[in-house]
Amino acid sequence: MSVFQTLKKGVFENNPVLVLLIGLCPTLATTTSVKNALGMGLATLFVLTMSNVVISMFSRFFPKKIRIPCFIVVIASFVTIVKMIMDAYAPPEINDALGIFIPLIVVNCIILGRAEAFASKNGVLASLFDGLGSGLGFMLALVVLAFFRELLGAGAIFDIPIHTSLKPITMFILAPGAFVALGSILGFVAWRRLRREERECAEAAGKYRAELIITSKNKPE
Amino acid sequence: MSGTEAFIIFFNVLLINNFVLAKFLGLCPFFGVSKRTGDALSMGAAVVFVMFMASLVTAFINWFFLLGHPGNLFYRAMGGDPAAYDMTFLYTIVYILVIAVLVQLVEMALMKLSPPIYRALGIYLPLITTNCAILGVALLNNDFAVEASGFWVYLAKCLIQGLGAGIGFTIAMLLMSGIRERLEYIPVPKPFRGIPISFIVAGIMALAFMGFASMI
Amino acid sequence: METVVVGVVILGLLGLLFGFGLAMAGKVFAVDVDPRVEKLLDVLPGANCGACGNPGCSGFAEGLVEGRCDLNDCPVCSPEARKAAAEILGVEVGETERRIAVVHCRRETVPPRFEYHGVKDCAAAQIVYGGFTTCRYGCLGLGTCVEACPFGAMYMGEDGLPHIIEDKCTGCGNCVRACPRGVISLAPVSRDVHVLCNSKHPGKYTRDCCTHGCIGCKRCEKTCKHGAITVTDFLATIDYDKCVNCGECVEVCPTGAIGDVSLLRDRKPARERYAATAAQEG
Amino acid sequence: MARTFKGGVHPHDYKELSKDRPIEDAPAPDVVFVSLRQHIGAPSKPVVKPGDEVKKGQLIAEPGGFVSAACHSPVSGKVKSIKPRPHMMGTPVDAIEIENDGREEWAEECNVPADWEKLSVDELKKKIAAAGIVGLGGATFPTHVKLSPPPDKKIDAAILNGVECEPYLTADHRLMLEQPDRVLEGFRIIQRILGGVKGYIGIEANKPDAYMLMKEKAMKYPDIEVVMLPVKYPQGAEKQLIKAILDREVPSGGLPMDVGCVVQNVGTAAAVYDACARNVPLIERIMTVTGDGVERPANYRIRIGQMLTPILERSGLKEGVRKLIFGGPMMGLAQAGPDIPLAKGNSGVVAMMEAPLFEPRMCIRCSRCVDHCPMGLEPSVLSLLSEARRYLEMAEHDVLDCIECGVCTYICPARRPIVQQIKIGKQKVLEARKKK
Repeated sequence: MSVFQTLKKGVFENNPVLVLLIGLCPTLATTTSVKNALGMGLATLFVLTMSNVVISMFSRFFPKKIRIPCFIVVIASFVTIVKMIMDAYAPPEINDALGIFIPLIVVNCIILGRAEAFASKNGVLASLFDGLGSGLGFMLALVVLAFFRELLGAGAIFDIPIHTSLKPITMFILAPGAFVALGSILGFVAWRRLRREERECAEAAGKYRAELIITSKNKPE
Repeated sequence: MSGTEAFIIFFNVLLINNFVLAKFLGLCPFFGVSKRTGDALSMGAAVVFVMFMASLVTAFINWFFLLGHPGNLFYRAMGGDPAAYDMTFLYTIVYILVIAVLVQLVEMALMKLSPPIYRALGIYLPLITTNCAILGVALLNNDFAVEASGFWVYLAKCLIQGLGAGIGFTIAMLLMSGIRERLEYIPVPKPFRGIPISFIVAGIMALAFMGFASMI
Repeated sequence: METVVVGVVILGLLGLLFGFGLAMAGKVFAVDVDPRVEKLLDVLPGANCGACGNPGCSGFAEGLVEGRCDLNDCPVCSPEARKAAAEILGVEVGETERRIAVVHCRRETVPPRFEYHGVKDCAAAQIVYGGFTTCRYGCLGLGTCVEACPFGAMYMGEDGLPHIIEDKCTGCGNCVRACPRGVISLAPVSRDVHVLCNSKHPGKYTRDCCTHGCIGCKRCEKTCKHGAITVTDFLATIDYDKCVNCGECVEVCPTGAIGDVSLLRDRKPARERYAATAAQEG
Repeated sequence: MARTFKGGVHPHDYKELSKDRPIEDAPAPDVVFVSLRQHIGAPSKPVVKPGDEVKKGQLIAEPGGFVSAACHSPVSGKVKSIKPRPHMMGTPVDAIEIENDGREEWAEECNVPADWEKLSVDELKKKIAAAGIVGLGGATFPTHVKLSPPPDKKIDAAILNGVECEPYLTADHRLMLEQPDRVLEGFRIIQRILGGVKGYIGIEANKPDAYMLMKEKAMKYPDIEVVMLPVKYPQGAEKQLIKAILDREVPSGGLPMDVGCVVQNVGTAAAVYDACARNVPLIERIMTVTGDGVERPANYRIRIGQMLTPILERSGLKEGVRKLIFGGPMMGLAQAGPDIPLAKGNSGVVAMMEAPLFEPRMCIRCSRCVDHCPMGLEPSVLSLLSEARRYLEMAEHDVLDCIECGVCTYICPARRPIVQQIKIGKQKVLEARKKK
């Protein structure tokens, strides 16, 4: 499978949040604003890609029985690196907003999932792109969710308030809104998949013509 | 550490800032295992146990090894300025190792002692390791270290928070599994069947849990 | 400098302590789980569709290891996965061809015996007075099979019959079990000739029901050179292992109950293909 | 002492159509089709061959097992054929076709009066079994099996069911009015068989004339008590009748004999009397032909196996009848056509001019069905489970205890076909249990 395809697959078919439904904790927590979502997305992307690469490099050395703890050590070290970078360079308000969720990247099911399912069995380059793909997919999902939550909840896009007569529904910034928003997005994704299936069935129905069945009474040409 | 303070910590984590519905921790197993009440209960029990043990062990490690304060064993052994021994940047890696080991222990014990529960949890037992709630509780326990007067007060607070969080998680799991069992035979619109409707139901539950906000 | 030393000491100590602890625990809680079960789980599709009759793939893996189940029970398994699983189990698996669902009915041509206004479900209609269709073995057309298909491989055509999308159908058999009248059965993909009728009524009754029903005249049974067709209580059934797609029975069937669906599957008619291969060998 | 059961509904009973019509003989049939599956249990086995000559009341089919019933020829004549014939349950069933020679010649030991009081209990039971008597209330359970409960079950009460709560039907009412002695004597035979237990006769308040007559006739028998019951459907169901009269509740999955009593229909009692006192097998029964689809509703004494069409013509079947129901509108079976041979279980035929159709909608959880279900089940949950095809989970909600009385479908504001959904569930649960 070409490298580009792994990338595309990670973002669309196997989008970790929207399709595989893993890594939900940070998704809901950090999508109060698009800026936070981007911060979280980038951090996770970095950790995911780097840990995929390192794990795929050393996967032969990890004994089969305790491969999970080894993966976790690799991931945890990258997370610690990211935490330090964020503490040092990232703008303070993003750091406070993401707060506890940066260290929680290590337990983000996506990273361990990709490491277990892909990185430990494939080459370095493939793992790199798989990490990139999943990471981008994750970030895309985060940004989409954050966009809606911020728009509805805080009446702003990327912190630029929109002056409308409508009062923002603050629920979307708070916890219940996160669940409902993601639930609706998942519903939309499922609706699109069902519509594609229906179109396929309709197309197959269109192709089906009963008189094509050859019997003793109905001989072709 | 008066009784009311203990109650406040416990109640805060149990209902007000419920780990699942307010802090968004531990959502993967929350949505994954809450299909049947039986599984939800056994998952909840396993999480309560692992959280309690995790709080216990991380409290010891944090107080005696990581924090740069007089209680630090290295400071006691090697002297010098206690602040120099501040290893708090190791939180993530040390805590996750502790949790991984604990879960491995629980997995082995369950496989040996009661295979049915082990089979019921199935894939979700290793998933406890990556369960954000457990690492979350360990990290949140660190805040107690700052103003704790002594180690035993700190330990008590950590254990209460660990227990409260675990039970809060189980409550949310049970409520959710009760509703999801009924959702199975309600004609929900097709695209929303399964996980999407569970999210919306969780959203409504979170709305309800927000009612506890001003209790304390 | 101390921070590095202390850091290494802490992690080293913890690593040692936990490593040792886990090793000890490993002994105390030693449980001999057959390692092949995990290996099988990686290979099996993991759809947990229950077609093999076990609670999900883990149940199936245990069944395989204990010899209770057979690898062919899992229809959803791709051939490579089946070969890999066979190696793990160290058992030889016959090359079974992919099987898909076939609907053995082309809707009766007479109006139903009564208007049915009950629950829109074939099993429900079957309970009310034996079903509203005149032919008691024909398709009721209420779509229970389409509902039962977990892979979305079936849809209800305008002619009121379920149609199968060949590439999506995995042959899991849910539709076969869902149909209260057994109108659907599984057949290998390569076979194009099928008996498109399920009626066990005596010939005269079938003639009154629909123009293309099988009246059990046994002509196909006589002409089939490979003994693939047997007629039991007025209904011809094809044994797909013996059938070679020669298409002779299609010619000889007086009511046109046996049909060749090659054109639907974008293939040349079965007779031509068979004649061509026969010419080559001959 | 007006006692009743929990739940139930009050449908308009439309009995006034045929309540005052005296029982009249149905037109003598020229051909009869005696079905081999007219009862609960194994189908009966024919003992005659096509071409045999039979007399009226002669045994033509013996019971096919312990829980089965014998069949007798309602006419004298020649056996023409034994072939599958239409049946009210839908799939055709073997029936013995007998051509009536019109001589109405009784078989030798038939129609000979006998004093039943001299016979022992076993002899009485043997006579009932030989006469092929089954429950005529509609359940058609073989009576001799019901009257011989296993020794460990102590029976201390017998109940005669004269309630007839199904709308439209008036057969039992007319039977009690015109032949009270036959009913009463039959009931005394049943009491004697069950060991001289106390007897109760339950009659609904909408039949005061029958109640007064039976009460007066039962004066001379101290151990028989006639009980007036408030009008409510389904008061006539076995378990509800026991609850109302004896205030005992049959356990889930249990039978009336588990609470020490046996319930019999008034028609069955009359048939028991014929068998023991007149040596006449079950070849006739009372049946109501009513509904707005017939000009002259009436109560007929029909012969078992007679075709329905001539009877409908005699009662003036109107053009454009939309629905024909065997039994009453609540528990009856809608039929696809009139040309069906009548059987022991037919207590009535209702012809309706219009059959309103409703498009079932979502369950709105109003729980009316739960309030009115006489068995205390949750029809709304069962209906939703059945709609979602989760049939095996219905067993946990006691679907097998449902008596299919039709109250939930009648009361449901969303017009959901709950009884049919429950029937599917029952079938699937029983199939799964058989497989296990």
